Amino acid sequence: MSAVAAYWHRLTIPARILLVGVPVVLVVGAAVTVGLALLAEPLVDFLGANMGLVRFVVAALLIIVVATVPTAFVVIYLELKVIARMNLRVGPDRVGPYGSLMSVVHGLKVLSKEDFTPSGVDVPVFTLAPVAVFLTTVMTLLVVPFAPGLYGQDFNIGLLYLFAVGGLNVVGLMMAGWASYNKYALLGTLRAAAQSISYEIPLTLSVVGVIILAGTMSLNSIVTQQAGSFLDWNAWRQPLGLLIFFIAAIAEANRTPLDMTEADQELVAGFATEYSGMRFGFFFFAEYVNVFVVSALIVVLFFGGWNAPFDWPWPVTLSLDPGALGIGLVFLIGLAPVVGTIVLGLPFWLLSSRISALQALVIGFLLFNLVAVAAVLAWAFISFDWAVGLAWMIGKTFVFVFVFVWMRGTLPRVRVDQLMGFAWKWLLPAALLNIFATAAAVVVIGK
Amino acid sequence: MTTPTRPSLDDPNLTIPVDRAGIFEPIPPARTERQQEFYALRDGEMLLNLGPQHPATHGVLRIVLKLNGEQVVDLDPVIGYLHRGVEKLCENADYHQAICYTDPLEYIASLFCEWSPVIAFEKLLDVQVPRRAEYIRVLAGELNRIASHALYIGFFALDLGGITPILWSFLERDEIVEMLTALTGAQLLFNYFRIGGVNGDLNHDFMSRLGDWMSRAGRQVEAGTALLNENEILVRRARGIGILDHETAFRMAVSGPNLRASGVPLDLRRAHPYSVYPELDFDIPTRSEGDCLARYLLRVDEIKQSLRIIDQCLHQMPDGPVMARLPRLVRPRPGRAYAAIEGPRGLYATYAISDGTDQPFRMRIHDPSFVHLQLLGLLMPGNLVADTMAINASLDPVMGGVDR
Amino acid sequence: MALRPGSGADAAAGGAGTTPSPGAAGGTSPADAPVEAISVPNRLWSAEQPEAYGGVPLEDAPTLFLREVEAAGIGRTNDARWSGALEIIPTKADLVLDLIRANSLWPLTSGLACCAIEMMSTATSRNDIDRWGHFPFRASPRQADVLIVAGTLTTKMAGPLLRLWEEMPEPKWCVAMGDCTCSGGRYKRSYSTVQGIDRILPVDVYVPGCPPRPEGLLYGMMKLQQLVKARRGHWSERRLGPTVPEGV
Amino acid sequence: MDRALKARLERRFGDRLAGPVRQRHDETEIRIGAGDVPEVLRALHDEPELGFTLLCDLCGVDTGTVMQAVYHLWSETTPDWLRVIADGLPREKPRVPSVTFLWKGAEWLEREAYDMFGIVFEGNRDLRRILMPDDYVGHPLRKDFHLPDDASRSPGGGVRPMESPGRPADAAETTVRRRATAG
Repeated sequence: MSAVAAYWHRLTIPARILLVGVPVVLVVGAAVTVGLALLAEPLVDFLGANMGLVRFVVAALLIIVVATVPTAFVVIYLELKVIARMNLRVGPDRVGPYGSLMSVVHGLKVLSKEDFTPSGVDVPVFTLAPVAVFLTTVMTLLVVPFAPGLYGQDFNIGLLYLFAVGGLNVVGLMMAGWASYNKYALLGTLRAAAQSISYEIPLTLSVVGVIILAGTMSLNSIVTQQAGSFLDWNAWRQPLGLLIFFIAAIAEANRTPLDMTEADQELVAGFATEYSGMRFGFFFFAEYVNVFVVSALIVVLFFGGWNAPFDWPWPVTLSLDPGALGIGLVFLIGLAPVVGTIVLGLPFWLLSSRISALQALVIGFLLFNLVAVAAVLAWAFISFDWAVGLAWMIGKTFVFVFVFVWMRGTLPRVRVDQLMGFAWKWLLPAALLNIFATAAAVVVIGK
Repeated sequence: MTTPTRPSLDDPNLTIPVDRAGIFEPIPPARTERQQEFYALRDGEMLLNLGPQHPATHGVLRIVLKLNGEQVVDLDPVIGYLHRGVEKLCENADYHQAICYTDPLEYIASLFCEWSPVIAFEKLLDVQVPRRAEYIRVLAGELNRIASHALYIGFFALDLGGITPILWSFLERDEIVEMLTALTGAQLLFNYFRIGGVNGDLNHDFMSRLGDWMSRAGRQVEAGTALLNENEILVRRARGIGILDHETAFRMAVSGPNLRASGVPLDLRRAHPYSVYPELDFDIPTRSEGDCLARYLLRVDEIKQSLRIIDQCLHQMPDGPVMARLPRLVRPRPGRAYAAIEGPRGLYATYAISDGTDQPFRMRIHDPSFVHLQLLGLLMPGNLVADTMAINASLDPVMGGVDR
Repeated sequence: MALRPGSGADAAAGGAGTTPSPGAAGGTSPADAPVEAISVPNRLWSAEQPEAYGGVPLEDAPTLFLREVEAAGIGRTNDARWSGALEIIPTKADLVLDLIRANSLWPLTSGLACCAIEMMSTATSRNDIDRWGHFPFRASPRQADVLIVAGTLTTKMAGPLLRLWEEMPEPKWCVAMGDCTCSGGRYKRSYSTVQGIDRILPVDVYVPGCPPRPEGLLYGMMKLQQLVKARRGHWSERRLGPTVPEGV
Repeated sequence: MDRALKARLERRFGDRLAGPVRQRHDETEIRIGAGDVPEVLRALHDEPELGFTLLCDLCGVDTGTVMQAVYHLWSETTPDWLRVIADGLPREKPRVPSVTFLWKGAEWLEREAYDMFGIVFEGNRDLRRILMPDDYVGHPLRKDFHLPDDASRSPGGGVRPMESPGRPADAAETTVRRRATAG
């Protein structure tokens, strides 16, 4: 045994990787080949049979890989700059144009820090907690409809799924705080538990009015029912519900003024006090993805989702049939870049004597790419409704993200007992009142 | 994977084989009955160690909280992490150098830490200070008081969770420090007051900066405090927390704004005038509630009064020299002198004993923050952890002055 | 209780002054140097003259300490370096990573004394250290990169400060701000101060001054950025005492 | 200086005063024995014609021959500071009754005087070191505690060995990390 260990320790990293990887690759490759040869037919049938499953898995992977981390970067950059402006500061302006890469740099730096577990922690729980927090935050994105046809999965119990998965978030916080072997983390996590349990109830009850009006829990159909002008949005039919949902959502996202869990001035960093490096990065991202999710939910439930605020004439159906060009299409594809490059680069070469022909060509090529991309996007925006809806959805969502950041820059933090008292004494009765009023209205006036 | 054994930090026989750093320091053997009663933990109580490096303890203060849930049962402040031995150093320096040792004590209002030793030495030397020097001292001192109170407002809001007011108040403070830098030539630790006067007369840069700052200072104060005074969250958090009545305040030897916030109009500028303050017209704002909100609002009122004093100083500024005639090396006659002034935090006092040599035989520096820090043990028990930050910020201790 | 204003029975109050003696006054006339001395424009940062800050540009500066260490092989622990032809990968990775680290250095909120006020002033609106990405000030040492020791370090505080340094994850840097942390400063003679924190910590950048102006701290942090870019991935070879390469 | 105050003090504590009542500028100074501290200060604090309600300062003094505990009081009945000196404490084992029964706030001031001078205030229920570490030996402000003329040659270079993991001389062998865990 010791000989093997010694031999193993003498190896370099690539040698270890090869030593482990090659047999695995051989075995797995052979197994996969045989399996495909045998199971290809029924597998394809199975996947075709339940397309929803495929769609779910693909959407999950896409969201985790594509959507969350860039969204977090954008939100972090927004927070850095907006709060800096509110503080009469400039904010990051060295990294990237207007410091736009600062959040990326922060994130990558956090991921590249040393990541160690302090002595005395409960190691498995300590390791799993960030994953739990991050995944629960990410999974809530699956049912959020971003545009017509652009959603992970259209459950008929989408809202229930959302609250259930979102409620799991606090489990991750509990794990983190309890395993950290740190009293600040313990206080922070107990605060998180109490706060989350108290605010889940008004959060859920405030939506019941919307469910009564919509008659369904599928977020997609809730959005489609708010189509038309902005007068059809639920915000006008459920003002009280909107208010309650907004306040409870702040608490759910752990944002100022209700950020009890990581109250910097009281508990050093709350549940994340003992976390460093990549694990802290998970919490870091999860917080901001959470902000985005909550804002998207507010938009979906009360502000018409991807519906335009007024009667939107598009998508217009452009009769663009590339196939009609026939062989001309080939010439177009072949000639358009050349011609565009020359045409766009020519003025520079003619007007400025300091620009050589080669530079002019480079400039022209870049400009042509910009023009081409812009043209494609414009075409998509005009002729595809999902592009329109996505644009509106993202726009509305970031309005609310800005509101969250705004409140963080403005308001101090409430005390924990005031927080609880507010949840139980005001939000809960108000939510119940909202439900009764809505039900009565539905009964009296009818839908 | 096996989890390591987790020793309890509250175990009195727990010894950790690392250097005796503050945080995991094993509980020391009780030396006094107070310590015995503090470290005897009942069921459901735990010790929480704030500091010595905590964002809410201003500087290197360490507070051992005894918590029951989130409620503070008892606490034991541990200070001395910034003890620089100033008094011993002053006894080994001559009288001019001693001032240079004392002014980093209150690094937020350092002029006041030069003022009281200077007055004490002048009493030892029987030296008459020119009137212009006195007016310049009052002018610079009140400017420094405004800077200190501006920082207080910012830190108070910061410890309650608001991040913007601290930056706004730092703007004001930076402007004041810039103009005092133009006057004194030093940044933050202006070593400006000298025995028998001040170091250098008013210059044009200072006067021009002061002029255009005074033209909008009032509006700046209003704008800066409007964000907090009308803020329901802050008012609800600060009202009724840490109430200090005036009998207790006298028993605790409290002075300065914390005493006036309890309804006692005791201001040494009136109660024991020490400079040209008898010739100046200003009010002594008091508040009767004695809670955190009162202490905060009182500072805001004092800023306005200081603006009045600065205005009068600029109008009544006499001509003449700014330094008395003194030798470079002063040897006062043997004797004892005590001088106390009203600083932004309370009573700064210096007690100097001269034995006829050029070095003070004994120099005692009394700082209000040191006394006010005892109030933590009086006001915090029964409150939540979040309130301890509010109380600590409202008492406005400066650890440099506490530890000296 | 009502207090009447007392009569100014005070030797220090009022009285006609005598003529000033410049010797005792410390000799500053109203229009004197300090005002100009403060407003000296800082032209050290024009990129076309890197020798303005003393020495050749950093790329071809002989960073003696680290190269010697590498040549001598001391401190070369088996930190699972890539070897052979694959050496290129971590080297380039370090290049990129150090560019990233240099641009996002989160300081620890570790104000000890007077200099802490100037450190906060560096982070606030007038001179905004957030522009370089040295923000936010983390409250927990687990998430901080730079330990800015601002203020006098006393012997009682030395242990806790060392523990803070130990709690910070690698790669980490230490900036000594102020005379007291560089050498003991004006309290060097005292019985309770540590004379220079490089007796207990490896210091990367010294920022002298009592206290240094916020611009001074900004300059020091820029130097730290250069340092991070100049010494790539050699965190484990650091020693007590000054470890700044010659070029910096 | 307030002559009336001097008359009042001599009338009130005629026999307790150890020495004449001295007055200079705006200060009035009386010296009493250590045993008289509680009664005298209680009288100064309670009696309305004296009414010294505010304790401005409490400190110790080492004159080289004896120890003194000095109290500075303020009253609104007089424009003077009153300085009460508990005189003649022996330099080994100086003992003074505590005044925390009058001013609770004197507790830390007495702790500091104990820390700096070793004066034991009897009746102070929390009398331990406050500024220096618990395991510190010696009282820095006593006259027999000399500062080294050159701090770089002071014992440990001014750093107590427990808290300095290494001096630059021998620091070249090991890194900080190893030092700190070795303690």
